[in-house]
Amino acid sequence: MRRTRRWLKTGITSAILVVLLTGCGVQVPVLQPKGPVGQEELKLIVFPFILMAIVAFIVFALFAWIMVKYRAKPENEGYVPPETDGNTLLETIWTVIPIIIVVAIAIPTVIVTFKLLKPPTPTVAAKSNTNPNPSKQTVVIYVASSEWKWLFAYPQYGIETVNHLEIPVGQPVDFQLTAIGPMNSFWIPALGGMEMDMPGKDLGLWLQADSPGTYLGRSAQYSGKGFAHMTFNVTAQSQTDFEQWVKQVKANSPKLTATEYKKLLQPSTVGTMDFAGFVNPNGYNGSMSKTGMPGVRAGMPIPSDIKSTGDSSTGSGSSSGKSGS
Amino acid sequence: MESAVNHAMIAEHELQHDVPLEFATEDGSLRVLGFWVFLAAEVVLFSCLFATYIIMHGMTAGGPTSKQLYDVKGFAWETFFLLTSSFTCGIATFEMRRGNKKGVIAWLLVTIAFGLGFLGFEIQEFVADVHAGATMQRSGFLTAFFTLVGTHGAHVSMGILWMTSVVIQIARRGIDSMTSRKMFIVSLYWHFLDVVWIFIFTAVYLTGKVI
Amino acid sequence: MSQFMNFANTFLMWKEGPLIWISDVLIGLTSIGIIAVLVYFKAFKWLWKEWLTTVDHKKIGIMYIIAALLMLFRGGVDALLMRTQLAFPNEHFLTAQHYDEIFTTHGTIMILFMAMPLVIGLMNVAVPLMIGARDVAFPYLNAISFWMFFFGAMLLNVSFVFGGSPDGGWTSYPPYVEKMFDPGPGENYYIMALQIAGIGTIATGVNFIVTILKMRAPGMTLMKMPMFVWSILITSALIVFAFPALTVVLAQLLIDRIAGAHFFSTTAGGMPMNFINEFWIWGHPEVYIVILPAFGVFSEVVSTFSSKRLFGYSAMVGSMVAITFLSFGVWVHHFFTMGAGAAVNSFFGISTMAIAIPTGVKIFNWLSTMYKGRIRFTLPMMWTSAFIPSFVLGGGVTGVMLAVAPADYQFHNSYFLVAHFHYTLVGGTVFGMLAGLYYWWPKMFGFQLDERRGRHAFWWFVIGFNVCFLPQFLLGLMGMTRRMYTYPSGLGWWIPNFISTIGGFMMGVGFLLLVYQIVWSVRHMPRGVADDPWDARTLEWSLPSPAPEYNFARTPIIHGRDEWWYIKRGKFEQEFVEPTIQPIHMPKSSGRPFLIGLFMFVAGFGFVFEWYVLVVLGLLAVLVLMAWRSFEFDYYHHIPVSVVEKTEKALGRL
Amino acid sequence: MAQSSAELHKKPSPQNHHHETFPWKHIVGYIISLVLTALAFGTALRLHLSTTMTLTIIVFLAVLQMLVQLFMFMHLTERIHGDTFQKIFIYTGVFFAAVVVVGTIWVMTFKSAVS
Repeated sequence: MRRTRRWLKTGITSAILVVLLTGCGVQVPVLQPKGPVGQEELKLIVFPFILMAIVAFIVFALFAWIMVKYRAKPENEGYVPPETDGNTLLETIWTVIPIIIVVAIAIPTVIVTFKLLKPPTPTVAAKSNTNPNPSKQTVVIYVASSEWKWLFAYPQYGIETVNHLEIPVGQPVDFQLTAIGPMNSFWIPALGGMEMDMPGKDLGLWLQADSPGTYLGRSAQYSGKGFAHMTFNVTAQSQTDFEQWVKQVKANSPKLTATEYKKLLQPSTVGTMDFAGFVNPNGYNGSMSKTGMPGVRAGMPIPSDIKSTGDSSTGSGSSSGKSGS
Repeated sequence: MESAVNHAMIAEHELQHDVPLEFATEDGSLRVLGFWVFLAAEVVLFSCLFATYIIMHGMTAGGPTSKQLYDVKGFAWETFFLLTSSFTCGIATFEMRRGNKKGVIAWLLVTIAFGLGFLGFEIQEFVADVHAGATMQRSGFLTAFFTLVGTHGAHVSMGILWMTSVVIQIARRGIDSMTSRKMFIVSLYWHFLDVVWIFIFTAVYLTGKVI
Repeated sequence: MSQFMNFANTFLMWKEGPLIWISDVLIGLTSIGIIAVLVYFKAFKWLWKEWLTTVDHKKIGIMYIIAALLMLFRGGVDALLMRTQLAFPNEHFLTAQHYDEIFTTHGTIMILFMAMPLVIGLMNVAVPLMIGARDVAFPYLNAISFWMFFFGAMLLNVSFVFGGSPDGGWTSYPPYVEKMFDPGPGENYYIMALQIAGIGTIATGVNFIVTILKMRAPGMTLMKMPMFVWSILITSALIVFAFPALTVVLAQLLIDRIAGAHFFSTTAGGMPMNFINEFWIWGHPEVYIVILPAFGVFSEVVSTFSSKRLFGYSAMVGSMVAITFLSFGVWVHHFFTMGAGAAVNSFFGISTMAIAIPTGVKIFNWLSTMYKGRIRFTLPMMWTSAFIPSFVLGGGVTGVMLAVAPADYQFHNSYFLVAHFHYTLVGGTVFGMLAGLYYWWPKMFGFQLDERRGRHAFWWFVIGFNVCFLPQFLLGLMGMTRRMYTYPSGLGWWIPNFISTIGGFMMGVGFLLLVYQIVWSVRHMPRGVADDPWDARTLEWSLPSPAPEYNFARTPIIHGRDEWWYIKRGKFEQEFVEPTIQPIHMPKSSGRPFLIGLFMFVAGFGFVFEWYVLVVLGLLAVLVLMAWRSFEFDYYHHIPVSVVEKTEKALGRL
Repeated sequence: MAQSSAELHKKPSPQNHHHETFPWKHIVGYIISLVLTALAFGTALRLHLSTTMTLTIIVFLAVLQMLVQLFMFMHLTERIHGDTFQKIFIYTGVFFAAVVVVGTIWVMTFKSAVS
């Protein structure tokens, strides 16, 4: 009886899952990756899952069978179980088989771990006529998290955005991650796995979108009150549309001033913004990066007044994080 | 086997007569083993501090580097004092096993004196560093340096207090199964601190002078 | 008046709203209630003499378990508050700040102040009885460990209504928890509470290693020890080798915060990543510290209730030793996404998968023990059988999936991870410790817990557990990360979250039914039942329930594994070291361990608010108490033969 | 006590006899450690070998000196009530300490994953 309830329970739960997955058009971005990195990782999710599910199935079946067959019943009242110390053959078998499984999983793990360090193969050839420079086939984006927003800079194009990203379809994007303030984790589940971004460290992450669309990105590392609001949309579009967008930003958006930049580093949540480059101010070391936001690239130069405001903002009165965008 | 009867508690009648007095009662042997296990924990504790120091060695943030900061004469004297104190502490244990109460007390006092000398040099070094602007707040490297060496220094201070208490107890009670056990354990602690210092002068001071 | 309002707002947090006000009132009422009950029953003296000053391992174990169950309640309330907040999208039941504090205290309390004391409580109760000892090696130190744990836990709990709780997550990663970003006293509370309890835990580790290695009854060689004792030996070793890393990393964080130093700061060369590194050097073995004792309990329970010898004893021991060593080589899998490089990730990924091998061996050995047995589904066995599928799913399937570094980039910090570790920690540790609690309950108290009511609690809890955490795997794959205080609608996250919340409340009902079962059993179950109600196999069941103060009137001589089973079956003869009862040496009770805990609390409180007068006073008092002990030579007493004989007669043993 | 009664009553090993009249072992140990220390100082401060070479030598000397303390001063190998469990814990502790130090250096000196 109890066993039936257990199986009933499992059955119902998995039925719900299946309905959820397929029925209501629910998005499960990790299982429906839109780029080569995510696809590579999906393979490494599915393959161990299948192997381990087989093992789990065997264990569950054995377990259920033993529980039913050998449970104490009035009929077997006088039954005296045999005393067995062990069985070398059996024990060797269930040591060796897991070793084989582990080796089977370890090999692709190592291969993919190293592979993800390299850019994925572009699926759309860069148009040589618009982009004669081969280095432009790879889009470099500097990413910096600050309390509680994402700052993006396109050094090749001289533009900056806040809380939203535009990328060309079919081309590897080289994300260079850093943080101003607490660390966060840069995650676009539909495109691939995350990487932490930390103050004073430059970490890289290759991602690529193979089909146009808008994907949700967020921070996966808790960093304070406004952390849940650290989301951004990634719009993948064709090369032409992307360059069109760049031109538009350059033409229509304001330049990022030092005052504005300082304001961005304060703990707060903001909406999306675009900037057509950076006004090199006196107070900042402009040589740090000609194209990216100062500080974003190097991560470090937090103006001293940021520290003090950082202090007061977490005090009891302020609730900037909650008011949210 | 009588020890199995009255474990954890000591009783003179369960003394084993052919082993050193500090292991002779079950209570004593439990405590000595327990202290060894504690030392194993201390090994890991110091290893974390060492690991932190090693990776932060280069994080000087424009402040003084180890080459500029470390004074050979100072840490050479510290090393000599602590090594010698470890030796005299060993002699104290030797005298204890011979049952020589006066010898134990005398050698322990010598050990304490050397320990105080070590501390004196160390405090002098720290004060000089701070006067030179090399404070804990200056850089990650200095934070790690002061924490590692300071933790060792705190252990030495604790050891001196503890050893003093043992000297008083031996003076009052003489050498019996309990005081000898306490003496043996404090000597283990003292030798252990010397082992830690060996790695400090190697991995911190000498290495700091090389790189 | 304005000064008072200032104090009330800064420290008593009167601005924070009804949650705090209710807590204030509840804490006040509870304290008044406890004092009133004590006064009414004139129980102060009894409490002090019998409990607060005791050095008896059985009583200390019971106090650990009571404290752990209280903390389970506190952590559970935290969990339900969180689940309520997440039941619907865009909810504003809790503010972000409160939610952050609640998930921090939930995690900290559940791991360090619920799982740990439950484990340590059970080992206190059972280990000396199982090896034929009269107490642990250092009973006085044992009491100090308990009071350090207890006051550490109290320090964390005080934070909620005095100054504010920590809000950095139970992992407390800098630089967020540096003073620059998180200036409140909450984080100091976290540091000091864990530090005090952690030092007590190291002492427990040392204590049990020595107890098990040196105080076994004659004849019980290492390979004749019950499997639970083996698991505790290994756990204690892990404690001794892992907890110092926690001590160091907390001290470093404290130095950063109160001295403005630069271990983990973002300026002047600090390395925040090193905190994560060191934290998990402790943190990963900690996972095994709480799971291995559960493995030990399962081994005892499976063997007892199948009426069959444990299958593959030496393989079980070997796999635990292997886990010990492996567990020190896998810590990086908690931060694969920190970019430590492909070589590092590959190495630690493979070492993590390798842990599945010894763990698998254990699962198969349990199944083989049950095979051809006669399995009695009592409460301990039911919890064990709930454990096996949960752990295969949590530790086995998803554990291996998470060990695959590239896949982990997609799982890390998502609800997939949350579901995974709840499957191992609830499905492993909590189920295991509950199985152990039911198993040894008659030995602790001399009466059994009501089976029927226990079954209700079991089903509510286990079904609720699966309903709560299965949908979270899906949520993780949908992109939901842990520690989000709210989520927008339109992502399809609502239904799984809502189901999960329902499951959470079912677990809550299960817990209440468990409490009801205990209360009901205390009032109605017959006392003085059989000393060996389960027809069990190990030495503790040869004793009266509950065991007398000195445990064994005469020290037994051990002939083999499952000693008591074979004595009952007539294969071994019961033998004792002493032909007749002798006077028994026992440690004296002492109030100093309690005071040491109390003054550590005072010093910890001083550190929290940087009131150094308190720090100095507290630490000096601790030093004086330690010196006092050092000059004490007369810390044992004899129980005379007449008293032992009288007690034994009353128990029907003579 | 964990042993059979026969083992319990076994005579302690010869190393437990301490009726020597002069602490030769300690004096030899002290001289060795002074010499090793001097060698380490000399290597690091006078010899000007390559950095790797210097570090290897002085760490090796430090390990030797640790062994001197453990075996000549600390009586690591003495039987305590019949067994020497302390050795297991010290060796394991040293092993884990090495794991912590080497592992931390390896993990923390990472470069940017993508160049």
